[in-house]
Amino acid sequence: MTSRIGVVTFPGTLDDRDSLRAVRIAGAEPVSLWHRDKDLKQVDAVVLAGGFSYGDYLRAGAISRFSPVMETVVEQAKAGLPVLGICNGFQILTESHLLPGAMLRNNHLHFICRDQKLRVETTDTAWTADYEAGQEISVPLKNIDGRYVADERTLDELEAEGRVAFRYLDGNPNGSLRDIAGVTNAAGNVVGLMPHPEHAVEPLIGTGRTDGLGFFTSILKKLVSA
Amino acid sequence: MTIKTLDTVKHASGTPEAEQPWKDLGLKEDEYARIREILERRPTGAELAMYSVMWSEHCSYKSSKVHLRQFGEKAPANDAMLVGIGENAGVVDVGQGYAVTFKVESHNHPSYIEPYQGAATGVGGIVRDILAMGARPVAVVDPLRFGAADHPDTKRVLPGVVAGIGGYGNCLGLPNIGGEVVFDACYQGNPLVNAGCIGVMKHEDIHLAKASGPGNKVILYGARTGGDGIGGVSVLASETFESTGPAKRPAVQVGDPFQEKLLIECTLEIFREKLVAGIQDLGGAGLSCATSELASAGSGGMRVELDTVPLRDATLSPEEILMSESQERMCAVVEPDKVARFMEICEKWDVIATVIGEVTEGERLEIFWHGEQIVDVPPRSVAHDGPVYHRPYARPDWQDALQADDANKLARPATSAELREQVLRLIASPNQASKAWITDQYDRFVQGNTVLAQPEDAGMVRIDEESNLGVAMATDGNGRYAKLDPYTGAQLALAEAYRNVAASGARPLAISDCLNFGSPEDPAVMWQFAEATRGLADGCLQLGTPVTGGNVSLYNQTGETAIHPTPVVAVLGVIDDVNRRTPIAFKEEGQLLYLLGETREEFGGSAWSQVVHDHLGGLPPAVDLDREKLLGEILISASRDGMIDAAHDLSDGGLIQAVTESCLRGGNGARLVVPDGLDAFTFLFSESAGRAVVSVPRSEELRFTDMCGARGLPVTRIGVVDGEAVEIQGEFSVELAELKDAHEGTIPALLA
Amino acid sequence: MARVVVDVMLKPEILDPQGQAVQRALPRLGFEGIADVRQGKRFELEVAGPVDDAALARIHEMAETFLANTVIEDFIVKVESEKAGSAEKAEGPK
Amino acid sequence: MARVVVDVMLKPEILDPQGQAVQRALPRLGFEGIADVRQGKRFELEVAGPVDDAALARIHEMAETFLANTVIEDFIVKVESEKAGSAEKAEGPK
Ligand SMILES: Nc1ncnc2c1ncn2[C@@H]1O[C@H](COP(=O)(O)OP(=O)(O)O)[C@@H](O)[C@H]1O
Ligand SMILES: [Mg+2]
Repeated sequence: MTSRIGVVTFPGTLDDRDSLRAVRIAGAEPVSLWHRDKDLKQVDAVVLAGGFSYGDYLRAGAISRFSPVMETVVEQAKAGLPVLGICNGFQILTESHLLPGAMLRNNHLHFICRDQKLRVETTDTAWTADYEAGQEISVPLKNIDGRYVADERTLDELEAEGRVAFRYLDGNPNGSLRDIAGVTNAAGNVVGLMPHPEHAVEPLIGTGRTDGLGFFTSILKKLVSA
Repeated sequence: MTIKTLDTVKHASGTPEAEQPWKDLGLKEDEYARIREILERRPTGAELAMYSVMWSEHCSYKSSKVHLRQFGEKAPANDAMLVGIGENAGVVDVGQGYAVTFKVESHNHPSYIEPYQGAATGVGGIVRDILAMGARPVAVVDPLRFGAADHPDTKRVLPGVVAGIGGYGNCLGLPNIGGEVVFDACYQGNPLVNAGCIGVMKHEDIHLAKASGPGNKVILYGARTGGDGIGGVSVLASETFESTGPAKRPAVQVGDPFQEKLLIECTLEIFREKLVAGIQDLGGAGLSCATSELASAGSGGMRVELDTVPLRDATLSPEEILMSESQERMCAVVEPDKVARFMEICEKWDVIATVIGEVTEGERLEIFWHGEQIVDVPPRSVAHDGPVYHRPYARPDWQDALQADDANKLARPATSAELREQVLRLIASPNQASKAWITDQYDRFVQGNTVLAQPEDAGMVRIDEESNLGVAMATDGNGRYAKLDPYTGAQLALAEAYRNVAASGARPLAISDCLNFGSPEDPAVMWQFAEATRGLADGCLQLGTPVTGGNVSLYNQTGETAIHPTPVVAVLGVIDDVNRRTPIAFKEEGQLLYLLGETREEFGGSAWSQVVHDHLGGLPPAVDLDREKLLGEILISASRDGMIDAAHDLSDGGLIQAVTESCLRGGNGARLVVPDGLDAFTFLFSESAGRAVVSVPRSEELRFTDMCGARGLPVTRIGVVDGEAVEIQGEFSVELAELKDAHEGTIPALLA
Repeated sequence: MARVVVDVMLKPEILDPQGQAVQRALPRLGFEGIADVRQGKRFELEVAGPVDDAALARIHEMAETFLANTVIEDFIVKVESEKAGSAEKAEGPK
Repeated sequence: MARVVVDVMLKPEILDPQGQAVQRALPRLGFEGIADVRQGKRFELEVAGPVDDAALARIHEMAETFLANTVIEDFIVKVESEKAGSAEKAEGPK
């Protein structure tokens, strides 16, 4: 039986179709999930896709956090369900306190869209096992609230526990502390990052690279071997 | 507080002599008389409001109509046209059962007053137009014009406009795949903010704006109606009656892209379930426009209970509700038994929907307010029978002198060192410099179908994941050329956009345009307009690319001074397999560079004449549309058959501009040789039309040059992709790093 | 150093999507009884010199020409005492 | 109906690029003497019922869990009298 990976659509989610496509290209079965449903349709993993849920009007992710679907996601994530938050999804995960820190307006105050080089700092998560530790990848970055902040103690803790999952290379695009592009929870099942791996899964589209496919093949392998 | 007397139809019939503020609403005396004649009585306040806004220049095209007719009259026979001018947007067949709708519109004036919101709502408006045709919006483009790059006000306007376009488009999830940024002092007090959108649907999903089927319900859905964007109608509210609402209604609206995103998803779901008989977006003139257009395109009768309209501000008068340009609203005509399902879908997407009326047997548009009739008009008379002006036009007396001031006689660089210096100055000038600082604020990846985007010649998106069918679009316009000769200038805009699309490997199919001009009351401006439309219509006929729709923006001026005539043309192309797209990057070292087309001494209106001499005079480059067509065919065949790996069209800035961009994009240098019969200066800077530079693998050289020879297209080998510098043999060499600094440093330095 | 606060709010007749989003979310979060929410900006300016009428006039001008766009926004200039939280009734986070 | 205002500001130790951008622009526009600028959010809540301690406690909770993210922001809850502009010294636009 193929693994089922759910992608949540909130009002204002934009990259849900892209994430579903990435799941499909990786060989898993994509399942659409709706913000008003508590039911996760028995998926094996969940992707919180990018976009501007609720317009990001209060703070990115602040309103979506309180949706019915998130009640279940939070509960099950704590019990080990693999969850990947991309961009707005990452913001929702920090607002839900599944991941530490918070996201603020980019230090240059502009939306920025570019091909971004990253280093995969840990392969010890459900979503990065297919990469090599220290591997450099390029995936699109596109956001206006992408500046990762947390207090010094939290940052030190993340570093010490190897929970900084991705770091920006070749210039920090938004003022994120310690060049952090993404983090993981202690168990490694919940991962969030600002750049968009789901936009880098086909050779012709976007930047023309497929460096993001590893996220989806990682989870697939993990689920199949589980 | 005075109790407001409702100006009902009955009241109006009984008080024929009542004074009415038609003048303050922008109507002319004969127009007001005409309304009285149509109604055989004086209009009510609500009717007057509707007529005044629908008969305005913006909605009725009264000055431009007689010229725009040529687009229909001279339309080339074209099988691809499914829906032509007159609907919200035209629709073309792109094969495999798909249809594409696209259009460009202007939001110039609001963007000067409130750059962020003005530009944002411009994007919102054009996207709803596309949506109303039944299509899923798949990409946006934004041709922009600003005042001088170093003028302090440009620092206010440009960042706001760019943030607004990004803020709205990014939040909707529409990739921005192209546009323009041009600086010129003539746009100082009147920037041009044009926005275009492309939508895709299956043939059977095309929807039209018409209200037919008596008994069908009229449903208003989306945002609540507020007091924004009412403009002239505040006059009505305050002068005819004792106003009870806020005294002044703002002319600028705030956009809510989140609401629009919900509206898109909700509407697409409604289309999927085939729940609407007719649909119309609410844009300029709000409900007045939507109800009168829907009714007149259908069987004619419609009854609306205006007090059912959900309001944001309870103090709004019926006139104001009719006029409000509140954003993010749509109006649908739905069969009674489908209303419940329609409402369910709206509820699912948190979209407010209200039945406000129904289609009737009659031929009148009737609007009621708390049970009393305040509008009773033939809808056609509001929507279509507005005034038509034959405005006087005359070739301006300064035109001859301008054309006689020949740019070809300007002092040219005397030494290689001077030539080199001018090359660097040109590619670093604000108009020729990289616009990445701007375009990096736009999401070009969202939806996961973007094949090409800035800084490529054309934007391209895949529309079918199985077959790899794709569409491409480029927008172009050169106000300097058009000022020198509006007829030729319009054709050059068309030719350039056509060439850009062909250079990307796509086949140009049809066009949309946005015609930005000064005041139509100035005969010189009207002449520019007449010439430009004539040029464009003739050009489209010759190229076989019909005009599917567009937009006219007049009164673009600072005080008495009009902007350069600025016709902006958007060409849509189709490509059967996006794998065959041609990028601009010189990626492969050792490949041969060929120049296609002929290079003449043509410097009138050129970037070189502006940057080096601050000069505008002479004649623009000559146009040869048959040549453009041939060039296009060669570029498309070469891409399809794998004969070229890169292509870049030549336009403003000439060859050196194109080569610089292709080298920087590919990270490779080039060694160029000045061809026999040309001097280095003309080779590098001339802006002769009908040209492109291509990068050819050595294995394909013979096949490619044979094809050009056989078809009669001049082709000249000009060099090779090589090294870390752009070298002009016998003249000079510039390291890529130095080119990059010059090209990419300018805009951030001015604006960041 | 004195603190001057400039509050910038959208004019009442202008759509406030941010305030609306907050208001719509409140009942879902279990907060009832809030009839309307408007969201605006608050600027806290630390003024180096004395906050006399001349200084206030300048700040007023700054608010009018720069901090707010009076086509769509209203603003208010307030002088706060040295310590923040001078409002009638204030509760800060613990 | 009573108005309760919630002011939300970034914590002092968090970089505020928006405030900084304003501050940097001021001298260019000819406004001198502003030593620091911080930009935050202002929420105006129209409360339907009485603003008693229970209501304020609820609004405080709302601010803490929703209007502000206390990882990065501080907030203050203020009751404004019926009319706005109750601050010590206020100037509105003409
Ligand atoms: N405002 C804009 N929005 C999006 N793309 C833009 C904008 N301005 C310029 N571009 C893109 O930058 C590239 C270079 O623009 P331009 O020099 O005008 O192209 P060309 O000369 O080929 O018409 C093109 O890909 C164009 O689409
Ligand atoms: Mg071009």
